[in-house]
Amino acid sequence: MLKFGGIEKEDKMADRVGIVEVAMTPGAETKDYFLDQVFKTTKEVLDKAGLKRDEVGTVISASSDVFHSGMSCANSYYWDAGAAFLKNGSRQDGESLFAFIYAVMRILSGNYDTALVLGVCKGSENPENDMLTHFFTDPFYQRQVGLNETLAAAIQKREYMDRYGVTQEQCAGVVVKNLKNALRNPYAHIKKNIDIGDVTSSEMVMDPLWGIECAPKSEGIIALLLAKEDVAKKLTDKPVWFRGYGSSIDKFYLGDRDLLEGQLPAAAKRAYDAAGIKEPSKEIDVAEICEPYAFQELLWYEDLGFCGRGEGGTFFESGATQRDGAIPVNPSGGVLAMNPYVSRGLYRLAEGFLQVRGQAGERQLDKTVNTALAHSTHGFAGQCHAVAVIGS
Amino acid sequence: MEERRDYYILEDEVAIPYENAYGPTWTRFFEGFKEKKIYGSRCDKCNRVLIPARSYCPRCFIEIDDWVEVSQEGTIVSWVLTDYEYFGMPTKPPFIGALIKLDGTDSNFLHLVGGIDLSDAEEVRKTIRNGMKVRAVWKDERKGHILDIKYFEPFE
Amino acid sequence: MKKDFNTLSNVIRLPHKYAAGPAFTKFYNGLKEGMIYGTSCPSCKKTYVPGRSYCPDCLNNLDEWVEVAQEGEVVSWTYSDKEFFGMPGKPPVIVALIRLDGTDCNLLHLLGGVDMGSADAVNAAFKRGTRVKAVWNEEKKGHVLDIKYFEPI
Amino acid sequence: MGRPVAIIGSGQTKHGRRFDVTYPELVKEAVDAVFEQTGISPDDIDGVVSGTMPSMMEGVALTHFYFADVLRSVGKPILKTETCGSTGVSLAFTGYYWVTSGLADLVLVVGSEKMHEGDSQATMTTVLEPFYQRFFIAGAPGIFSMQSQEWSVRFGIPEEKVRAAATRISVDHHNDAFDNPFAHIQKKLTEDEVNNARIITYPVRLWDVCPNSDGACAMLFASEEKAKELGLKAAWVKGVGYSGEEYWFGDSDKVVWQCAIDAARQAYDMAGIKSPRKELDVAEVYNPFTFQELLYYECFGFCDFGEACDLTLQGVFSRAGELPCDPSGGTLCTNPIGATGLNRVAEAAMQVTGQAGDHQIPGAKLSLAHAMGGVDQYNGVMILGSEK
Repeated sequence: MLKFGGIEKEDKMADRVGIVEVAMTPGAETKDYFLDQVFKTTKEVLDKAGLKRDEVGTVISASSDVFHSGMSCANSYYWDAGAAFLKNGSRQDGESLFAFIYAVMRILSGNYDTALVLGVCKGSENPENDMLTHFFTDPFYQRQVGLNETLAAAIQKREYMDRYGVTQEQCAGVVVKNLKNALRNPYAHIKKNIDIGDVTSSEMVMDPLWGIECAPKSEGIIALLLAKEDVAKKLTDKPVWFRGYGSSIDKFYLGDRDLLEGQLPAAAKRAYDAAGIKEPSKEIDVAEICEPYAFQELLWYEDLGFCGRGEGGTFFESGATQRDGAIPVNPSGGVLAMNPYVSRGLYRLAEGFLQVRGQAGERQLDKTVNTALAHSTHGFAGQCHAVAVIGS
Repeated sequence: MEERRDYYILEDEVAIPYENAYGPTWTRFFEGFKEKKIYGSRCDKCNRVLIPARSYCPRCFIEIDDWVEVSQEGTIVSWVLTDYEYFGMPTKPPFIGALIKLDGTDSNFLHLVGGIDLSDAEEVRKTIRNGMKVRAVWKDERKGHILDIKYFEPFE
Repeated sequence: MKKDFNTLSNVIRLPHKYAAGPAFTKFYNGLKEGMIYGTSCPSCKKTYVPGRSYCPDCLNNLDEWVEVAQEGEVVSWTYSDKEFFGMPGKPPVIVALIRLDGTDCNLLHLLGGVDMGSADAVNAAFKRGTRVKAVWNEEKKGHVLDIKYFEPI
Repeated sequence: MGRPVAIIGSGQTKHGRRFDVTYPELVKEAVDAVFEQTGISPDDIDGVVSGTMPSMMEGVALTHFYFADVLRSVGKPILKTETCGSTGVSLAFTGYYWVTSGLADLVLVVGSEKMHEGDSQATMTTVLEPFYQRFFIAGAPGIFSMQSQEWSVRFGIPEEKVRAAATRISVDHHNDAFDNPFAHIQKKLTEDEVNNARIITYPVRLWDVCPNSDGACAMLFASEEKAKELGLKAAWVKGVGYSGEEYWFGDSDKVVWQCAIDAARQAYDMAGIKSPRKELDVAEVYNPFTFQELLYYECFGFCDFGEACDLTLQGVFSRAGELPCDPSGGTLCTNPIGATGLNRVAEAAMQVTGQAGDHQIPGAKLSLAHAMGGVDQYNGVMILGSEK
């Protein structure tokens, strides 16, 4: 027996990690003070699980200084609001699925029975996302040419349409689907009932990207509680199990990359291999994909193996990714409806979790959901991807 | 390693504007300042009075809504005289930053100690010491800002 | 970004001095002379522009500098007539990936020299593969934007 | 307990004002060094962990994008760990957990900072929120001065004695740094020079303070099977501990400093250490300020509270003493923040594998590495051993 933070532990590795509970804020701007929001969300997830603060094993958060209300060393600020007082914790920068997998590692190690995972991004306090993504650039070359995430996406979209004949209408269809799905989601930030014409007649922000095709800037503080198998079963009747994870990163300079042959297939393969998934389009019941730009959802279908290269547009038109399709994508409304930059990956995971649990409220799919995929991306034109597979 | 003077250096200054929400907690705390009141909050569980006032106890991890007006007098726990300046420094030196235990509270309040001549560091060190009693000196015009308290001034 | 609730303005100001190092210094010096420098990798035989100190594929240190062509083909672009933070100059602007002849990566730069009154006009002037050449500013300061833009040949 | 984890190599850059290279080129130096030293091919790496302090210090955000190529991470899984000043040790923890969990066998961990490209005090001002604390804390020296002042007054240590002990630490470490080829500041100092140096924030004087450094550190973490297969000298991770306190500086006691005490205790418990001063052979304590090093001796149980000055003056923590601390010169001589904690781990690993060169502590078998972050807010400790 070993002691960690005063808690006696068995001297053995965990074999399965379960997600026990989730709590999250809606995406819309609130006048709440940052730390109060973090506290309330963290407290909510612990209350749901019936866990006291001092029973939490470790706390792993995700946040990113530039997306953090003007505060550096982001996790200093919300350390105690996130239940981490005198706890062993850490933080991942940029991508909240990174925090998820790090928490999984800590439980698998056997050092902790439970882990709290936080994603923290109060978008309403930040300037426009692209002012911040501009600082992903090197100072000497790409910054001088004005590169930001939307600009990179616009260039990527033109290549996608040009190389594979993907149409503007297909891209617009993604906007329509996701914003409509969001109408059922109390946590979504932007929700609308619109048609393709509304999208195609709307304003271009960076040709060929419409403004409405770009994700908004949202608030999103989210907490998930993870536990090793036996503890998870004690804390909830319906744990959802971690099954696989993969990530991959591409080269830095935009011009050094093939923007249509990125790193998502590599990330997905790692997750599928770990989860034992051979035919993703048959075995995955719901996918929550990170599409900060609508057309990317189509490209990511291909990269995730839901359809062949260049077929994203026609696959979408088949209706397969609609709520009642064979593989519903973004029943939550996705990132187009809710984009707290850093925590958006955990929001995808949370939706997958709720769908598997059958607790997704009005947006619960009308079928049995055993396996869910959560994807997240950050960086120019999907420089970095992370994929997690969870299931009953 | 020596800097090579013949390599370029690109100089730049960035300014990124953020807007931070006060929310109910800071709003109420600073409303108090306008009326020359300092609020802390008492945790029902550990019974500590924490300052500044807040909505939760970091240790007991429960919500707090017991706001108490605290004393404007206290003792110096630790202090530092700062007389150097750096880019973007929000308070102009020289100044004394100090942890002050306000009477009846259980956490230290961070603020300025002033009301004395700060020009000679040796003299300041002879004057200011830990455990010294201090009290809040307010600005005449108060805007609901942390610096509505001008500083805490020693008294015996 | 004025909100309907009380907020505290929190403007972060930070000064920076970025070391360009030998590779960017050499590249910038080339621009001053009206030349675009790349570097070639002895193992993968690829030529990268801007010239750099290491190969992004092999991670070899590179010191084989070559002047590359000032002409190439348009790969992709975006047009914006709206102001955005960090934008080079005033709108409208066309930012593009351009494959310079003889190089093995795309250069991120600007397109111009055409009617930029609307996206339609711009999209009529450029296609994937449109041949373009560098147009230089009169005064060259050793900066990426010493090349004003690339225009159709 | 998870699988045993070994550190099988590390690479550091030369530190200083490195305006001879760009930031990614600096990182590449450390990464290349670790692959060269171990003979391992980057293709064999299962994943990469990258980290800096606040990325905006150097004006580039989410720096794992910028460094993707030089980290040899293209096409590989990546994690990005940042915990302010303790980033380095948190990076090492991430590498450790990735391997001990069984999700990877060989992980590259890289920390870096190019402090001369930004303004460290201006950046640290932004660690403080704008409602309250930002106005009162004058960068890192202000915080550490308050902490050491409160400590010496509370334990009634005469000012002269504290000064003498801090001076001893400064003179010794600046001397030690001559034996560390990667160190930034290598300077012969006399006691008088230290005692009479310019005051930064009293009692902190110029030679009590770490420099701003540009530098990077890369390290390889391997599973037991992988370490055996590669046949490299291994420093085994025996214990990890980390703890953090409230954000508000006035909420917790910074003298009997619970997060420092807890971090060490967690790591000692895991490593089975009961009497650290006797059992440890060398400690790489994170010492950005001389005074803080004294406080750490006490919080880490190297001695009782109030004893550190006397023992320091007796030479207990010197190179030839009972428990040598920072024979590398420590953070006091070299401080590229995001790499600093990882440098401590690298040095601790070099000591227990007999690879510390001129600053080797003969026969070192058990070592401690440490880093601190936030507004005196968190501490992390890692224990390394020559035996599994």
